[in-house]
Amino acid sequence: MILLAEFESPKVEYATISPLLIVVGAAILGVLVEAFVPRAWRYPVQVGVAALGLLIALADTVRVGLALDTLDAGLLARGSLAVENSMVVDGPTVFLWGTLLVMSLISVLLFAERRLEGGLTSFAGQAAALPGTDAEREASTRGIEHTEVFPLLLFAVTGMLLFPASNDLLLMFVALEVLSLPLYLLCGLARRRRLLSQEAAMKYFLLGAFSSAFFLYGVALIYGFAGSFELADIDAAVSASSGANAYLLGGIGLMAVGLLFKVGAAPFHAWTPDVYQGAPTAVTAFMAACTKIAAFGALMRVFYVAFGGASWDWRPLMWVVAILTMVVGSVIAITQTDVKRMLAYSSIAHAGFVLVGFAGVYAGTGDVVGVTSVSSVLFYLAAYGFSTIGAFAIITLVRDAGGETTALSRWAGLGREAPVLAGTFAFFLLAFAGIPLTSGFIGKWAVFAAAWAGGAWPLVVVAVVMSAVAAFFYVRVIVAMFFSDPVDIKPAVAVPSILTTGVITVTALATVALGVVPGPVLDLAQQAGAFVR
Amino acid sequence: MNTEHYLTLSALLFTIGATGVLVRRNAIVVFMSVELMLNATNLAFVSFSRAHGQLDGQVAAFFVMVVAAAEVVVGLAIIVAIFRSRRSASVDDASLLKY
Amino acid sequence: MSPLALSGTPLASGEAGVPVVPTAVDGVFSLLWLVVALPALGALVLLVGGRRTDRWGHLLGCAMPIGSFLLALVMFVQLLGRDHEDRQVAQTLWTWLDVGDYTVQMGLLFDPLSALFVLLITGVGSLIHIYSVGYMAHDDRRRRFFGYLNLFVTAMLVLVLADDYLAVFLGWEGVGLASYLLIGFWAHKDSAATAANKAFVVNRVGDLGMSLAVMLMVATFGTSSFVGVSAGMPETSEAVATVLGLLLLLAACGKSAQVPLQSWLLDAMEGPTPVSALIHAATMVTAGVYLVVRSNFVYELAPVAQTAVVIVGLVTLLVGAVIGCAKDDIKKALAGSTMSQIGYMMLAAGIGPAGYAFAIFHLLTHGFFKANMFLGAGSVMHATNDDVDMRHYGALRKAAPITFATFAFGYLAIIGFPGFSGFFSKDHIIEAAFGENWVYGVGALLGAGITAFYMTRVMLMTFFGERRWRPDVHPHESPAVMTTPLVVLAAGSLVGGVLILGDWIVEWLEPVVGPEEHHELFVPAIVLTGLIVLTVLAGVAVAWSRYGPSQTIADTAPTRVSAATRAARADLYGDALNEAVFMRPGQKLTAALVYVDDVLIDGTVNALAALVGGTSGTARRLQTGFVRSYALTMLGGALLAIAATLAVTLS
Amino acid sequence: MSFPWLSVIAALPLIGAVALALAPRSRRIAAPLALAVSVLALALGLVAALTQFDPGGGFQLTEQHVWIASLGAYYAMGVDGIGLTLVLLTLVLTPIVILASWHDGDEGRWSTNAFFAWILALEGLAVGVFAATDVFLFYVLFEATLVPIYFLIGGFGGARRNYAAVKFLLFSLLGGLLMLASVVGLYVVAADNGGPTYLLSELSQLPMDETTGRWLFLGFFIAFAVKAPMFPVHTWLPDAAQAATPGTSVLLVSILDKIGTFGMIRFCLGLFPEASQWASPVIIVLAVVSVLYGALLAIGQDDMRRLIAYTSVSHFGFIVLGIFVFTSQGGSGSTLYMFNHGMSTAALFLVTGMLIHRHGSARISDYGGVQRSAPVLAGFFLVAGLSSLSLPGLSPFVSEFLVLAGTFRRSEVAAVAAVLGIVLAALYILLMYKRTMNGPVRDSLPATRDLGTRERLALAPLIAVIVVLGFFPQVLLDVIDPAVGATLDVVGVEQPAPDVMVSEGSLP
Repeated sequence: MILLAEFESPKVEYATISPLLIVVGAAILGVLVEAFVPRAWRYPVQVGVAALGLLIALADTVRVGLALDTLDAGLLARGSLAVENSMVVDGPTVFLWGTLLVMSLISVLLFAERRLEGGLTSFAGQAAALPGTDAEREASTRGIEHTEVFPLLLFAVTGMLLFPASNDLLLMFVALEVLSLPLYLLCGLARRRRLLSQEAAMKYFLLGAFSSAFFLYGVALIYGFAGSFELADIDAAVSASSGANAYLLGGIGLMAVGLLFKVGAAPFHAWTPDVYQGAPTAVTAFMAACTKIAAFGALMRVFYVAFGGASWDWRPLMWVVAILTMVVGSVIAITQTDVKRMLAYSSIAHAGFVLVGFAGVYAGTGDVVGVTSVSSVLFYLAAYGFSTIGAFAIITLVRDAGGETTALSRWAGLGREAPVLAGTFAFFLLAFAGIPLTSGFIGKWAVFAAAWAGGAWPLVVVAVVMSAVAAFFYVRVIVAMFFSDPVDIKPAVAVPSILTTGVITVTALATVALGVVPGPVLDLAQQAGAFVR
Repeated sequence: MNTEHYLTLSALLFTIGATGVLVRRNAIVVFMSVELMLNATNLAFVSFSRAHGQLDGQVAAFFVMVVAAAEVVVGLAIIVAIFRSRRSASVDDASLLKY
Repeated sequence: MSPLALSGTPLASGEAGVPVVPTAVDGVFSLLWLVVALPALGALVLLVGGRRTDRWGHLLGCAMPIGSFLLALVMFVQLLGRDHEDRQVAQTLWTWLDVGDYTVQMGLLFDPLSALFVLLITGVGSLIHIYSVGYMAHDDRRRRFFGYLNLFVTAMLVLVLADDYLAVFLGWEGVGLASYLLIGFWAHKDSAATAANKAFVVNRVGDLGMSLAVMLMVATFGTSSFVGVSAGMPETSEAVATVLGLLLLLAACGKSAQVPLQSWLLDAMEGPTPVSALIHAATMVTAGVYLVVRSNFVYELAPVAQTAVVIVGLVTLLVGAVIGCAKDDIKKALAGSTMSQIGYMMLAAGIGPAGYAFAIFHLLTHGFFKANMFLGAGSVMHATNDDVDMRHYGALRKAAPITFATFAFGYLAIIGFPGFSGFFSKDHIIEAAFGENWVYGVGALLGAGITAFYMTRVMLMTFFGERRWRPDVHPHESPAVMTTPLVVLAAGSLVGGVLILGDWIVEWLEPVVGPEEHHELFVPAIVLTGLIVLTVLAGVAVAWSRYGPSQTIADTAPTRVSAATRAARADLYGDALNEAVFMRPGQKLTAALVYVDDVLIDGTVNALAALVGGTSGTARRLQTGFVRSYALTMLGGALLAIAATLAVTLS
Repeated sequence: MSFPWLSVIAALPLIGAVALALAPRSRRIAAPLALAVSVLALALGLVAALTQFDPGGGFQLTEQHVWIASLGAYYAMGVDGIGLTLVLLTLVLTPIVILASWHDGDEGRWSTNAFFAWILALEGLAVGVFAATDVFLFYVLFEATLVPIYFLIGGFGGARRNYAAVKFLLFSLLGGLLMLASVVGLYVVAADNGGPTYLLSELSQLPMDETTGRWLFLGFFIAFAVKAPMFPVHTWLPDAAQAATPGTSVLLVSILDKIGTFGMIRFCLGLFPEASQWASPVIIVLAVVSVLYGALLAIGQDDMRRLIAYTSVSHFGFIVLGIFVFTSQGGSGSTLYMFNHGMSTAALFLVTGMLIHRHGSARISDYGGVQRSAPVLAGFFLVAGLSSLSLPGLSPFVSEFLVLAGTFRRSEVAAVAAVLGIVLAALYILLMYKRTMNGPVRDSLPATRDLGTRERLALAPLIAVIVVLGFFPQVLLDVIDPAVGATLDVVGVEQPAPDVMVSEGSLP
């Protein structure tokens, strides 16, 4: 049936997908650097390559964004398909790319911080060396570092960029793996507490692979249903099919599992606390911000574009998941005693809030420019990304002899010890809690508005109650920092280099700016408009 | 034999794989079970490909194999590292992170 | 809409009371505000000025009411010179409130009724101020005492001069405050502090009536001014009138210590004696009578409320008298008597046009003779180191002759000894009562007899018989600054009756309360007068037989007495009733509510928080740390997700 | 006209707060600086009120700039009579609180600078809340006020301050988030009707179907009821008042809690007239219950600060009652009540605070006979107490009477029930006064130092305002009444007319 004679070389719109290629290129360059640059030079070169690559990609994204074609006016959709319809570069893609690249850039700075560990990064000097052995000690005294973390990060970013831009389920699967595999490794590379780090990596890996299998099986079922991997074709098939189709529904369910796993939604959240706690904090920050962004982008693209016609079939599921996620995240977080782990649960709760906006499935009413599900989720992700990186960055600074000290009890009295730091952390917490004049508030407002407009007001009510519950544990941390006296030893706050300081400053400023003058970013999110199918 | 049978087999293999993940303690075996799930998926791809009379599904199977191979690389690296430091490949031993 | 308004039909305007139609002030009347402002200034200076004013404070305190008195006297004379129709003048000072359709002017109304009150208040008030200079001479807080007294005079003047019920209420509660402060003047005594609180709180119960009455006026008429209400009354229903009347009666009961709100007055004797004389005898406690008389345009349309007033008056005059019989504390005996005499006034006021003038007449005479006797009692206490127990007195007539003589004038007046002021006023009330209903008459007559009994008892136990002085007591006459007011008041007690000559007071009050309606009696008035005198004599005789000079009076009150005596000593169980019905259940309720708030309401909140926390503590255990259990959760979730999707769609 | 009065008045304290936070930590600088800033703000406020405000002119001193276009949010400020009254309340009370709390910041967890900085921040935010004419802006500031007060309670309070601060915060947040749901709902309604807007003036014109309006109303109302606080969501207040410094309690009860009742008038009545009418029977019952319940509980307290807190529950019941009877007396009375209650409760909290500071105990049963050694303190205490029990001649009487009279015109039963509160008020105040100030001096109690000059200076203006407004309430009523009238026009309930019209001609 398919004749060789019909074969043409695929058309690749390099100009449109160039940001992605730049990041891949930088990643490959990083691998080469690892092979050819002398050890002493690797760190600066790798950091430079990564940062520069991301920066150029970011600039390029802006170019791509400005050049987006306007499609049929009514839908507010702009952009085009690329690479034989397997990718799509449209408004949401560009916004997500931009956000992801900014967050990655910030994360690179965190990755590159060397002052806290006495001139070394916070990644294991030699991952192969056993914890607590002479080999390990020797590695650290000789100043050996795994500068591979930078290319790994870049590869993960590549996957993240590709994930929400995939217009083809198979490509999406590949993207999923490309973003996941480097992360599994990064999780296991902590310099301190190696056992925990490795455990986190293993758990993440096993569960990630497990969920990928579900996702993949879902893809298979959808393929069976539609006979195509392309989202537009699937959409057409969904619209055309009358009545319920078990392949379709099963496929939707299984793909949902894979995607919801990545965003950390209950009941597929179990990995989140363990991995967030065990991974090196810089990696946690990167994951918490970027993975979530990419995964939500992909989730929206698949469900809105491919399954949009079947939304009444999956909405109840998403409602339940959203509620469950908010409840699990908020309630369990209350009794956490570890700051990092608490933030992990908080991230679950936030996933729930984003899901509220997602489950509203509100596309706007044509002529009125207002909040839609897409724009609200995009804004929320950007807002949350900044605050969460900032919060984790601060966690890297509270230390004792054994490295970071994340037990809440050890944070008591931090407000007196380091008022500015504690104040900033409190500010991030307030943003998480959604207090006005922080980005978290606008984000919450946006997703709630979208959900309500889409008729999901019961979700909004639950979300509101859960926000109040969630506020409790943020307040607990504030109480500990400001209103409690240190139990035994005072917490020490390490003085970081300009890198971490810069990260904290930038994220804090972004959190303020997005809270006080969210207009520009909201407008951007709104101009991102709808998905191109 | 029609597509249904292959799909049934595929579903069965997938279930076996999933069960394997749940019941086996050895990380390697758990990982193998995941691979089994992926292969079950491959079977489904190929079956659907045949049913639809397209090549896409078969191409997908190749993609999956490649990805699975990459996954093995990363997975084994992690598992080996853990085995070296813990002298155990049991997934239940690695349970410091909880609650 | 007010349900009250819907029931009943408007009354014909013919039966209405007298509308208030004042003219604007002119001439000397434009200084009306000064009458109130002077004592107000005094109070302000003395209370805010603090210790700086200690040296001359009492002088300023005396000067202010005297100034007011002189001003009022001039105005009174002016008013006398006017025609009947022009005898109501009003001065609007400023707009107190103007909200929506409701406006209250801060205005003063000077008419025959308020003129009499102003004179009484400033006149007797000034005398008592002067007396107090001596009485409080040894108290280091005398200046503050005068500040409070001035405050009282101010508030009382506002009460009687205001031309709007809400402004009356201002004075009404103002005198309540002054009363509170003065009863509790010796606040270091627990009993004084408690008595002050009790007075204020019981008065507040009465004030409920006043508040509600004003609200009803606002709802019904859109105004609470005398002018507006009196003009609107004929248009409204009897139901509104009755409710208004009853509410105002409640207010009057509180302030005038009428049953059922009588209980505070006896305790109020904890205050310094001049206070008892001024506030709790001569002026403040008669405010209820003022209110009823002032509101004649309400009561005239509310026969039910009028009857209620009469009954309250009747019951109180008997209750007060009975209590008076059983007290050994001279001030409490006098307080019982005050209740009783105000009962007479209420009775008269309740009778209507036939009694208004006599209520006021008795109020004035009572103001003289009761103030006289209280000050006399103060003088006695002064002589006996502040002992108030009459069983420790005896034979004081020689030790304190002026006190004795003046007290005797008061005594003769109150029992209604012919020729003395009380004779005339009480006689008219009893006569009016008989004219209304013989039951009222008999009650009033009986009261007169009992009054004669207990007053004679007081007189005899204090000034006659043997000396029963405590060892360290050396009775002496009080200084002139105290006896002079006594003399003046005694004179007033004697000659107060002149007000009735030629029915002067009846005519004088006509612009306010309308012409007197005279009821025909079943016997000629002279016969009735004779009957009254006989009853009084009987009372005196009984007292003489039991407490006369020949009788020995036990040093302590006998304990084996009849149930009636015990009841009278316990104030006819008024306090016990209050305690049983309000105080103890109230305390229990409060305690119960504190518990409810703590355990139920706050408890629910805390339980909710604990529940969430507990759930959290349990739920986090689900995160076992075993990767396989996580996988199981995921698988379960996946199955549920698929099942749910299928179920939702396929069902 | 174009001078942004309100923004400047709100910004001044905020700038002061930042300056204080940055200034070198010094006990000697902090308080005078804060006082100067707050007095300056007060002066500006008075100038604006006296020269720029016309009582009959609706919203004035307006400013309007687009803030977040896609949300329809504006930076819109403006006050009508109601808003102006509350802005003035804030401006008047803050310097007094600062003066009275001169040393209260010294014993806290943080520096004195922080204490006064938070106070100033609170002042600025509160002014903003009362002046906001955009729902979004209002909500933002409404929630933002939680932060300073939270740190004031938690950082400078007494024994159970952590518990109290967290409890306060969670109650407020829960209420606030419910309101957020309604704020979001408003957006949706607005967006469905021609584009998003949060401007009060435009929102009030929105067509809204009955069910939606009622649900949105509930979100707002519950938030305001928690804030006010009304029975049964009042339990945070006694704990907060008990733990906080007296100054903080004043800011909390006298200013912040007014946001609740202010919000009811401005937003519940202004935006949801139909729903307000629909809910009014239940709310009136709740209000009356609050009046009596708060009063009864006040009687049962031994801690003075808790007692005052419960009296406030009772007083807030009156305020809510007046708002939801929809009569001009009720509405104007309630608004005036907010001002008066602010003054009188401030006086009570401050004077009891001074007493408590002297002996370190807040328990009534630890005191007795204080008036012997501290007559001035006792005098201030008495006047403050009398104002709390609404003695005629003191300002709260006027407002309480107006509320009751307004209630009576709508519902006699509610008025009769609520009026019992005045007897209970006499009980709770006088029992407290008697047990602490009067009676024999307790042996265990050392002599009480009488009030110093600073303390007198702090209290005297309060008492003066209370007395003056008792006789000349029309000064404020002239400003309030037209605004309330306009609000009631929006609600559209017919004003009950007197049964008998007394002809104007017969009045003198």
